[in-house]
Amino acid sequence: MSTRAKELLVVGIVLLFCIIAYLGKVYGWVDTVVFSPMVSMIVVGIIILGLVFVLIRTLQGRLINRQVVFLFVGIAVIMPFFMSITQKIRTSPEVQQLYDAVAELPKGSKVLVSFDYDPPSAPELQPMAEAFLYYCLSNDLKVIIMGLWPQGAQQANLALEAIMKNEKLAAKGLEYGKDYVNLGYQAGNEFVIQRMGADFSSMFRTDYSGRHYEELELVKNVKNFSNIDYSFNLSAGYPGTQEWVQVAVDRYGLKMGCGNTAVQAPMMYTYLNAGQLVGLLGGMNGAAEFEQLVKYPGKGTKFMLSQSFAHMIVIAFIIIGNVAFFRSGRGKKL
Amino acid sequence: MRREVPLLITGIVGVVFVLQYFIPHWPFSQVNTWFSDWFSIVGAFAIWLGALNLLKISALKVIGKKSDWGYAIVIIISFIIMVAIGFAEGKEFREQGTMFSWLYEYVYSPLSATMFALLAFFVASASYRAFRARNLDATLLLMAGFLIMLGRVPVGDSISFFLPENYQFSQVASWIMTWPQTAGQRAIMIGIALGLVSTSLRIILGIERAHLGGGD
Amino acid sequence: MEHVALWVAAFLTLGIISFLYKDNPWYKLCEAIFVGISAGYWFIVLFWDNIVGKFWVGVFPPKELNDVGELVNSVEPDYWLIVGAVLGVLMLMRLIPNIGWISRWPLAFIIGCTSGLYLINYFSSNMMRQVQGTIMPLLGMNYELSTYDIIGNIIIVIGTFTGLIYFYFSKEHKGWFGRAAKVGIWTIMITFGASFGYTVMSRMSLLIGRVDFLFGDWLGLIN
Amino acid sequence: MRVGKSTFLHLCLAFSLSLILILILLTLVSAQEVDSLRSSTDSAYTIPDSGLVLVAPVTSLIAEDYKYDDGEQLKLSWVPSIDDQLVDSKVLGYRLFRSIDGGTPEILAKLPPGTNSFLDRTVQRERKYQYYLETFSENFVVQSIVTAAISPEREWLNLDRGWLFIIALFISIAIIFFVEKAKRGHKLYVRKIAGLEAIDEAVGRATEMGRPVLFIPGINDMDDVQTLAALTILGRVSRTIADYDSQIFMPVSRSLVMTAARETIKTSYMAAGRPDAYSDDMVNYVTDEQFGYVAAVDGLMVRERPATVFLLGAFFAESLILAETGNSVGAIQIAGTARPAQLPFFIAACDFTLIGEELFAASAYLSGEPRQLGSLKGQDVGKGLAMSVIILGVLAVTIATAWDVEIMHNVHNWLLGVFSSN
Repeated sequence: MSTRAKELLVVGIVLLFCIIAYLGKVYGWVDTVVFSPMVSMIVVGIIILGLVFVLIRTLQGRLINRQVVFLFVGIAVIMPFFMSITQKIRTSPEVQQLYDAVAELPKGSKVLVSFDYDPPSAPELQPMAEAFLYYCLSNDLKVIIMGLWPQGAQQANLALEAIMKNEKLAAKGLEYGKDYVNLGYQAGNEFVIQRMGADFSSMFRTDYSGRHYEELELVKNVKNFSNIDYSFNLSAGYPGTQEWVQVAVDRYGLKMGCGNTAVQAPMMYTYLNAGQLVGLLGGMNGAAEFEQLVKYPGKGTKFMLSQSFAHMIVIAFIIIGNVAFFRSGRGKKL
Repeated sequence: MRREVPLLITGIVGVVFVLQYFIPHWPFSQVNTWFSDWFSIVGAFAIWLGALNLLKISALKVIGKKSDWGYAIVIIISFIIMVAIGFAEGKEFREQGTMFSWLYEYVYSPLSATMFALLAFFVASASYRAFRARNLDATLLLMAGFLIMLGRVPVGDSISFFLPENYQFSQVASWIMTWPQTAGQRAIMIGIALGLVSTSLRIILGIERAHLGGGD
Repeated sequence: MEHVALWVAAFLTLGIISFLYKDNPWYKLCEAIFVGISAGYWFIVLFWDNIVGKFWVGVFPPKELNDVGELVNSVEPDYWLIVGAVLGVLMLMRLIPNIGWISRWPLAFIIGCTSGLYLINYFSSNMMRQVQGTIMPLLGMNYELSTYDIIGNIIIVIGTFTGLIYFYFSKEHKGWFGRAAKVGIWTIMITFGASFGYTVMSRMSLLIGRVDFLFGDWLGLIN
Repeated sequence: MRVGKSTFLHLCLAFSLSLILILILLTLVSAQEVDSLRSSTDSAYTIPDSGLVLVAPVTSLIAEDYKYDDGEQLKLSWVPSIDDQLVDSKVLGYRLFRSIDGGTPEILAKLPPGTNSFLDRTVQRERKYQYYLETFSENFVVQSIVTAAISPEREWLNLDRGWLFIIALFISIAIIFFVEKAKRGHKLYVRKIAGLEAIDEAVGRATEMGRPVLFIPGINDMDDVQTLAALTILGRVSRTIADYDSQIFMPVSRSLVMTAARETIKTSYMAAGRPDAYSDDMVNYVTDEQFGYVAAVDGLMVRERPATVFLLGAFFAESLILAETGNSVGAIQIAGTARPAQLPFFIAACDFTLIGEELFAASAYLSGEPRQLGSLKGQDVGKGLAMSVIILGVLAVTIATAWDVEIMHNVHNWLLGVFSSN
């Protein structure tokens, strides 16, 4: 059989599997799949055996293909989704700091949440957004949502939709306009923040759905940052936390915490050290820790197992690469 | 004329923009906002050049029947579809339920998110092939990366259970982030600031002029 | 429609992933769609947000009725925005062969603005502030600092100082200077390592997000 | 004067000395300053058996023009009520009232206990403003005096940024000084930068193999200096390419960058005496979307198999995809960016990496022109200054805190003040 035919065969099988699974979902033949602990251990065992095989191959001086590495990563990320292993998550100081800052706000305090990210970064930031909004709303804090990224406001609506399914929140009968508002997206990057320092309503004439600023009970008396008790920024890049710190915190004295993608988080430690930020959630890990603190186990916690596996795989590959490198004599480039 | 005018413009504008930082009085107080507005408007005009260029290259491919010309047709068609829908739907193109937002949500988003997710695979393959403890520099990089990766997932603390609480991986990772990491960031930031000052000055003074078609 | 949407999204997702195996027609198709759709997306977004939303509405604000029933501008028109449009039009002059050189003017303008603006902004936030932040005590006597903080401070001061030495161009890295530069590059490498660790974390999260889509939203195998 | 080895030491020494001198002068002056008087009224009125929680009003309420703005702000300061305590405070907060041009006062803000200042950013120059504060407890309200009418003023110079100006000017002059010096034929020494030494070789390799050179200027627009730096390097690279008669390919993600890059390459080809070999098709716009661009460039790399890849400019997440794909097609890669988060991947996957400042130094270095090299010297003066200040400041604060030396406290505070201009 030619390579071409083999490839087509694989694609065909995958497609068939997908169609069956999809129909299974639609007609309810197949329920969600969960591995028993026994099966989970076997899967882990197989992955480890695979890695040992890779190590041996590499020691023999033959680097495995990129594609094999990719396959390992895929398996390591997919398999944990089916496993039922729980891990102990420990809170890091910067997450605790954020939690404390929010927890000590009196009831009715106004919290400004800026959604500065788009769907590609949602896996990391959406769990944070959900946990944070859940905690605020369930503790009677008033939430004002806005976005400096075009898709931010939509992400906020998705998050609200998700947390409203929670029984505890649903029972509270929260009201839009009174308990929370979504002011929507505003173009202009850091200049938006700057003008908000003088007047919110000049930047947000209407909310997301077109209601006038003055008609919204929650914000009609909110003039500028001095009426905001705490602010939380979910950021995936520019404009984001850095701009908020430089303008809102440094110039207008806003008290602020942030949730960042893990890539951005290292830079934020400089601000955290200097006291410009009160609290930081970095990446999926930060989301999971915060979910634990506010007792809202969501996707962050769920994804953490895959995250652990993925990190172990990367570490394993670094070790394998290096063991081989040292065995083969340092000078030779593998 | 063709050469001197641009140089002059760059120089004068550059100096004005430096000075605005020190002059709170109008009009200098506005310069910053103006520039951001102007820049976004110029960018919006300039994308016409880009789009025409994209269409031209793709069309040439199709006409010349160069390799992969079929895909060039796909580019042209999908571009035209997106633009036509965007114009037809008017200012409210972003709202939920429009065709534009459907395309955004189910075509654009998955493509961009998946492309982004490919990085996970590339990270692993780079780890396997490229991250070697060749010398002390590389070893330090690896060690720091290791500790952070272990310290930021629950598994890290499980592995280091035998160490005292304050020396487990999650704490070590926090320590690295707070101190040595900050030092390195600072040195890089200060260096970048100086490099930027010098590059900007060269441009403002007209020493650097290749990008203006000046030449010497 | 729901079904179509999920299958389209899944088809495109798998198409991009197939690049990991090798370059193939499926990927090429997705790539072409992506390039076309995204170029169109930005074209539209820039048009409505910047040309219409910023420029047109800024110069010709919508009219509204005032208290005495006259039509007035809802906000003051901002005529300065016209400068931006003029620059934009000059930029488009490139399309006309003989006067294409005129587009160098707006280009020169933008380059001048960028240089001037960032020269001073970066100088203030990246140089002045960071130097200030590095001035910290190295001894704990008479001061409420723990040994932990003192060690941290020492690391920051030495790291920053030697890091700067590494970037010094006027002197060869030899002797004591070379050794200091070595310490500098070590600090920088640790910084990179930390960045690397965090980036791995971030990227894996993104992949996890896609897997969640494929197996959860699409195929419904996980909850 | 020979510029070289000893310059660095001399500069450090000179700066430290001059700084210390200024400091001593300054200390003498500042020691005279007295703490501002904190006037306070006597305790709260007491009306026996009323059940009211009585509180004293705030005192010394002053409204003044906020210094160094365009006449948009007024600054209010006051001494909080003496009943405003950290623990068991009777004061629940303050209400700030403002009247415009003598009109009826309206509430402007509600402030928490412990506040002692407020910045009113909603004022206009043509109007006059008066303020007063209400201190309130659970069931009692007391008013402060009303301030004199005041209008905001605009200033021409921001004196708070004086030091920033002086230091920036100093470094700029240093840069210009060395540029001029170099122009007059003084030889300047600049250490080798590995990545840049390799550029000629890398282009040469592409020529030998008959494969193109790929140049990626990052994904930011012309409003990022990193992109400008990348284009200046492009100027030198394309000159070499023109000389070697090699091929260059440059997909970009911004229309403005496309325009500027075409100008740049055209100039280089003209300078090399080969304007006929230039074509606009060398530079192509793809799409503004980050990953759409990456998808296209990735495809291009795999299909065209460039021998040499330059990744210079502002890079984000795409850095690794590009560098890994380039690596997989066996290209020599020279990368550089000022974004720390992306540098580890460039270091891992590329042959040469320009770290941060080196990217900005590259075009000057490559040009080999003495006056361009002069600007690098100027940069070093800046670094010398930063290092001197760090040493001086750290010494001062350490001595000050360890042995409580008064003068060192002053030195420390002064340095913090100088470098905090914002």
